[in-house]
Amino acid sequence: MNTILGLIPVEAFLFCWILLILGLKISGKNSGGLYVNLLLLGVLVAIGLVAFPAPNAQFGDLIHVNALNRFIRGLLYLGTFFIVIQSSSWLKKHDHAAEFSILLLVVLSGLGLMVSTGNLLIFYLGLEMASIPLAAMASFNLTSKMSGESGLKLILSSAFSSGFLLFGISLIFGLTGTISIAEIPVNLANSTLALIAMVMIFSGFAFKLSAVPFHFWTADVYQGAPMGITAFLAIVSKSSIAFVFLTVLFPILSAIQQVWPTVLIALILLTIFTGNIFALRQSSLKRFLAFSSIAQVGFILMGMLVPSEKAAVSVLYFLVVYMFSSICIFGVAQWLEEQTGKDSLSNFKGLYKENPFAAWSVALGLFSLAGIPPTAGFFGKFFLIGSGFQGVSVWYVVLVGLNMVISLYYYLKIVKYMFMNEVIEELEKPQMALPLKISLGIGMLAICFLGLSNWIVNHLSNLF
Amino acid sequence: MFTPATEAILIPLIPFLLFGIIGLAGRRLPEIFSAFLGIGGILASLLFSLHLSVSYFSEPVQGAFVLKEFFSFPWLNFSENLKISIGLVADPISMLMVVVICSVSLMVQWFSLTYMKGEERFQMYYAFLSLFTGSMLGLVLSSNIFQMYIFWELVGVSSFLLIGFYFQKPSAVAASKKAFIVTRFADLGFLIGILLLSYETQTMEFKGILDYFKSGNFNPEVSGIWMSHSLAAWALVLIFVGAAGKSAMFPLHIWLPDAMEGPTPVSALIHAATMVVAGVFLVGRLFPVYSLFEGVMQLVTWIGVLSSILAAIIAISQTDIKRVLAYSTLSQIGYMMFALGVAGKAGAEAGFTASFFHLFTHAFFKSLLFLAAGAIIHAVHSNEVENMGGLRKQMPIVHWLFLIGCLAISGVPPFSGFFSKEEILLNAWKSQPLVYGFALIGSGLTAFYMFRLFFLVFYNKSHSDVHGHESMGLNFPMLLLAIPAVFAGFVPFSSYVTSTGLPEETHLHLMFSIAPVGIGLLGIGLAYLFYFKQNSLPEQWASKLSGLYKLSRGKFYFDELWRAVYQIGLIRALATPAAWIDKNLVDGGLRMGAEKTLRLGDRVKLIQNGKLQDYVLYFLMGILALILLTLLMIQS
Amino acid sequence: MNQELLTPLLILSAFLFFTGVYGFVTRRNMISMLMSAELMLNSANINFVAFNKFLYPGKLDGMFFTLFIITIAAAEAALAIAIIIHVYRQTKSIDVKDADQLI
Amino acid sequence: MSFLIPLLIAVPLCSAVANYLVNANSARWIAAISGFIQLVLSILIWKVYADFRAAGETAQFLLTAHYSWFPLWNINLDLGLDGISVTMLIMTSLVVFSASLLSWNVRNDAKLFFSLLNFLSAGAYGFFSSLDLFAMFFFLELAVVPKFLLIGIWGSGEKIASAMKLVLMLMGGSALLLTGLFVVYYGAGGNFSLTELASNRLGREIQLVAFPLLFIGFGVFTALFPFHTWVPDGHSSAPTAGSMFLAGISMKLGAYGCLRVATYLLPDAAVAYSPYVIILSSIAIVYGALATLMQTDLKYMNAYSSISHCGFILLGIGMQTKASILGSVMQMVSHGLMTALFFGAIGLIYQRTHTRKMEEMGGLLKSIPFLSAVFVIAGLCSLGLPGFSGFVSEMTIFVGSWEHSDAFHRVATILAAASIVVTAIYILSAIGKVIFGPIRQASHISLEPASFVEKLGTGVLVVAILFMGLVPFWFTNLISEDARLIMNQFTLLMNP
Repeated sequence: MNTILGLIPVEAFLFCWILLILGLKISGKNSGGLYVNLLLLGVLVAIGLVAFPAPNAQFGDLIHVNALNRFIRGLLYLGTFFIVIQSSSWLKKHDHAAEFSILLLVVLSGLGLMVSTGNLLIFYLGLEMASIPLAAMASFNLTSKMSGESGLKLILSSAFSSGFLLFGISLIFGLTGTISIAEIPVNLANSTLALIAMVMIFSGFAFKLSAVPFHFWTADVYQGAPMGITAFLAIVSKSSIAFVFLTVLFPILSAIQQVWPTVLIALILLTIFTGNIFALRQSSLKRFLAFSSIAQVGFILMGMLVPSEKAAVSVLYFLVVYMFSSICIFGVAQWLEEQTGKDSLSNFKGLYKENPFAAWSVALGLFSLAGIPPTAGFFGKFFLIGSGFQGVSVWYVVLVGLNMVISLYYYLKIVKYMFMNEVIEELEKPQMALPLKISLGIGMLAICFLGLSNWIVNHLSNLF
Repeated sequence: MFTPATEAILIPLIPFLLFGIIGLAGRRLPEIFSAFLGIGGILASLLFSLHLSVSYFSEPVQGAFVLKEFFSFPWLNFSENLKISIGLVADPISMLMVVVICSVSLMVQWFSLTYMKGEERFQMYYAFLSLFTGSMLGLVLSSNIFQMYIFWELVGVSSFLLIGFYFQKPSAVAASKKAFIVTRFADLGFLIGILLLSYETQTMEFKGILDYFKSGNFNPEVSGIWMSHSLAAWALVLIFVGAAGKSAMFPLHIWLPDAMEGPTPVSALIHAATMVVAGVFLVGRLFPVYSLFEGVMQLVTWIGVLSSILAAIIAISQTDIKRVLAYSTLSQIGYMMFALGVAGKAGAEAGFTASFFHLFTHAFFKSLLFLAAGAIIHAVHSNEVENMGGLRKQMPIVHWLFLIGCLAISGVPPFSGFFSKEEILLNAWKSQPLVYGFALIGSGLTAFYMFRLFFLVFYNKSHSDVHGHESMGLNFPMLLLAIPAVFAGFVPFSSYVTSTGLPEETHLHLMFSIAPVGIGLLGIGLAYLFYFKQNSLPEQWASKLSGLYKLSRGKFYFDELWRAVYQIGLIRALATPAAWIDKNLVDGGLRMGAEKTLRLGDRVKLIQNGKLQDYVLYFLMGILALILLTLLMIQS
Repeated sequence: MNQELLTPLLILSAFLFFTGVYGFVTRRNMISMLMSAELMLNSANINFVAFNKFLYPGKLDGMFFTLFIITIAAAEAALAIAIIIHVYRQTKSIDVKDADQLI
Repeated sequence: MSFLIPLLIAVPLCSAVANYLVNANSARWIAAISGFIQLVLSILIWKVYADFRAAGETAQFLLTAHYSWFPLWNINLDLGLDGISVTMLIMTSLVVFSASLLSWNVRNDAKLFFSLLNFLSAGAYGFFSSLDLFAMFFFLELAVVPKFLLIGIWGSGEKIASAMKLVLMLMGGSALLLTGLFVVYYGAGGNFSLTELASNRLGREIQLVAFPLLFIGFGVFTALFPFHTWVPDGHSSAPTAGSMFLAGISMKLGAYGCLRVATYLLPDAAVAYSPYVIILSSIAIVYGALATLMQTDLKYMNAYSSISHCGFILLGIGMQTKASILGSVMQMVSHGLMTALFFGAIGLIYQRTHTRKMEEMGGLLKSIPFLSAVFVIAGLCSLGLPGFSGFVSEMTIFVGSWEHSDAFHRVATILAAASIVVTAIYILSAIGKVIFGPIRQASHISLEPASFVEKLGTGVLVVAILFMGLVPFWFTNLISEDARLIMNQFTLLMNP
């Protein structure tokens, strides 16, 4: 069944599902709960389809389906599933839950295409399929000025960065005559033009990944968008780009491999440092998460310094860890935001006294992001730094390490808020809904045991 | 029944065990029971030590008394050949010391039974006394210089605990602190000396050290030269610093007078008879090594002379009965010290014997004097001679006992002090007449201030308001001590204790004795004139010699000097800057770094101003920078 | 094929691209900014077509890419305009400088 | 017997979980029992170890356990013990046992408190028994963040600022450590195994890069000058058990790392850098002692004195003779026990007097004789009195340092020795002010006497200190062979 549909059953299923929801909407069903459940079911089926063992296959050089990108897809869908659970109470109340579900499913199929691409065209297609609906979702709080502005900034700046990306791709095409990722490195000669093209492509990636100095949209968009979308942007969207960076951009960039690590380490340091410094003094919770996620991107990029199996495994492993850690934090953050109506770090104050479970969830997530054992984040960061180590001078790595100190400061500040400060205003409902609790519980377990037990790393290293 | 080795072990072990038992039981033990435990234990130690020394002195090896090791086991291995072994040895001086320590300690504990009655921490007092006695016995029996250092520190700490026994009295606390810190400072010298010496000899055993130098292996060129003296010489100097600290030689003597804040029986035991002579013992133990170094011996001599003279001058003007005795102790130890120093010269080797002879007699008469002073203080409830006077009537027995002590220390024949001091002076004369001159003056001063004290306390003006009384509990131990204070001089000392270990004949030079005894009597006479009856002579002479009087009264301002060294040298010049640097530079730098980072965080927030087009400009700049950077790197 | 036409076309596309960039950075009007972004995308289109036509005439990759870009750009424009209208409803302004609530 | 070490690590971990799940009162019982089990286990481990040695076992590490962890990275969980680690385990379990008992009165979420405490001890056991650099680093880091919570929640004074400072500085050290570990890892062609790294010596160039990173990284933990400023604030803000753990165990983690990783694996660099190590540690010793003189708060005093005492450990390591290394291992144990006892005594006194300022106390010997005696014993041990552990370890370091006959080493030794005089001054001043003298506050006349649990908690440490001080050969016999193996690395260097 070597047809494109056979290759992408998930996309096919999602498409049908979109039609189903659309049909229901048109037929006038307007219950938010129904659509949320349908959405969850759809994502769950998608996860099942991805997890179902299938042989590797490819459709020309357009689409590859292999264990690796099935894994990343599963991860993306799983993340989405958690995020939807966590924002379901928000979504149920929203008038346009059906539209939201459709958009989200489109994004998922776009991301799925993007990560299984073998060709720059499909990559671009998937990328835009994912990012255009996201802009709409970012402005989904229809009454909020901020939400609108957030969508605006996302769509305009992403159009701008797409311009660079496409121009770069077009130059590459001109130089090599191919847009197949496998063939480009073979045909690409070293020239100034190639270099400019690659920098342009890179900037497109860096924009999506929010690496400094292409990161400016991140904080604004994160802050304005609904919390669920922020989480999606920070977790799913970022992970998929990081994965594509690894599989698409890396081979292309091999042409400038001798200078690449040095350039990238400068960018990494800039990214981590900027993310950390900006995160230090934020009072808005989402902006804070935005900058801290920027700093995390710096660490992910450490895995891109030297191409090796270890590096690839490290990046993937970190993505898994990063997803679970973020889910633990975002879930509670969203829960708090709904109750207090404020997007402020002080939401966390005294949380441990009100709901220890939530406090531990956030604390473990933060420890994991900060790289503190025994959380999985420790292992993730260790492997990332280790895999990037050989490419650059020792002192850069020391600087990266010292930045972990700065980041620990602001993570611990939140831990302090939760454990050592008094409650400012009491929550109306200090108890959580069960699904949310389960999602946080799974996240916490994952954080605790993904590093201590080695199966996921072993599994990942078998994928290559 | 007991082998000598078991006896030797038991001698220090019994007090140590008793310390553990009494200390742990604490108040649960009835007072009287703990006292009897302590006394019984020390009595056992005394019997063992008497038996041990008798058996030691009755079995000379080839006619000589040699260093005999009972046992030794490795306690702490530093490296293949350098280790601390815990062991016990016997030689003439350690046998001598063991007997002295046990007997004085027995008397003191007995005395304390009455003296300390009703004290709140009575049991702890006995525990500490046992600890001290055990440590002191361990010190003198040590087979290893490092082991000696261990016990050296232990006697220091037990002295600290006992001086500060009245812990609620701030002066006592200060005094105990001072005593420990000053001796600790001196012990630093001792420690470094040990390190230097053991590096040279590659052993820490006394036997090994003595053999090393005896065998002529020593070569100053190999040992290393620093400031034109060999390192071995420096090691001995440093060890002497430790000895001087413990024995309160100038200028490290300042702790001893203050140490009188402790209970008086403690002063009698620790600060008169035993611990303070540990320095003399240490130099004596290493005497064969010291005698190889002429310069070091000169140092020992002159420090001794200086101490004996200065302390005597200070003692003249003091009004606290215990302080007078303390300075006199200082002065007498000075005698012992320079006696050792002069013994380095050929012909004057008997100085060694003299020194230990004096140590022996001094232990008895000085502890007698202290206990008597204790009895007086017990009756008068004051240390100041101002509040005494005319006590002869109330305390007749103490009066006679005190007189015996004074006569002994003044060197009046036939009391014990006469014989020992005589021999010191004789050897000083043989070695260095100048030393002899000073010693003679010192002996006159001694007689003067002791009888000054005697007259001021028992004669002079009388205080009718003092209801002095005597008790047998206090007097009996003193009476027992008075016996050796009178008769110890007749012991044929030189047939047992000599620098070579070979017994020698004792010669008494009657002609030579005329000068010292004469000057002693002169001192007594002067004291009689000045102080027997209340008169204005002391004031007159004090104003005539006002300069010297002030110096003496002010104890040559050594306390002030040390306080200045401590305050300016340590606190102001070192500690304050260190604390300041730590707070403001090291920690301050860190804090500033953290603060600057936070400030930076505040400032950069403004870069993100919400203007989309500015963001895009940064984007463009980023691309440009990347292109330039990559190009430049490829070019180069 | 006439290779000489390639260079002018590339110059044109570069010109378009930088015009787009310039417009995007300087125009206050959100619609104009969107149009500038479209210019950038179109300059890439020109490149693709020109390269395909003159350098790799045997292939269709560039052509297809162009088609996709056009489609996506249309979708993008549609959504962007929708969002702009949405913003306009709330702030009564389509000046990009007024959209700076998020700081 | 290889299950013993994993068991020792697992006991506190299980207890940590159990503590958190039960109520506060059961939590303290669980903690105390778990502390006791740990103590028994560690002594059992020593017994088994000694039996193996007595049976002529010559392998460097015994009781080894091996678990594959991340094969891709060649990372394994290798556990094993030599004499040095055995002593460290015993020291740790003693301190943990005592700390759990002395925290009997912790209020305010006692279950979390004991849970964190057990978590910390699991980290320490793991660190001391790891034979893989990654595992070591893992366990080391494991014991960092719980400290933040311990100090921040149950501390006193400027607790949050202190906790933050402590954790951030330790994390800074870890950052250097991390880099250093990777230098070693890649230098050895991808290997973290301690034993393999020791037998295949790294190249000199690599060693020269790795040593400062590793030594400073571990050094931060053990208050290497000038990275010591977390010590005073952290120790004095921490709750009693926290201070005991921090000063007693946590600082030893760094010292052990300096010895086992930096010095043992990188002997060439250790020789090359030894002057710097000696200079820094001498500064720490003297400067720490001098700064202590000016402290008025008891906890600050002991914290600064810890800087000075830990300087001795690093000095011993820097001197690189067998005796000095022996001495520094002994000092690790001795300082661990002694400073824990000191902090314990201070904490118990503070509980009763509600002040730690020396000038506000006085005459406590009258009102709380037992605790005062413990305080005096800890003080006397700190100033190096014979009979206590501090003396033997310091003297061994001095004797070891003295084996170098050049002026530089001699001056450093003399400076270090001089500091013990300063130590005597501040310890005795503190005793004089706090324990002796008249009672200064009416409320201090009658204070609650020490409870049985408190007596047991302090008594255990007192006995241990005395044991080590009186029977040091027990120690030297246990570890001298291991010190010799470490020294072998240097002798190989001299005769290539």
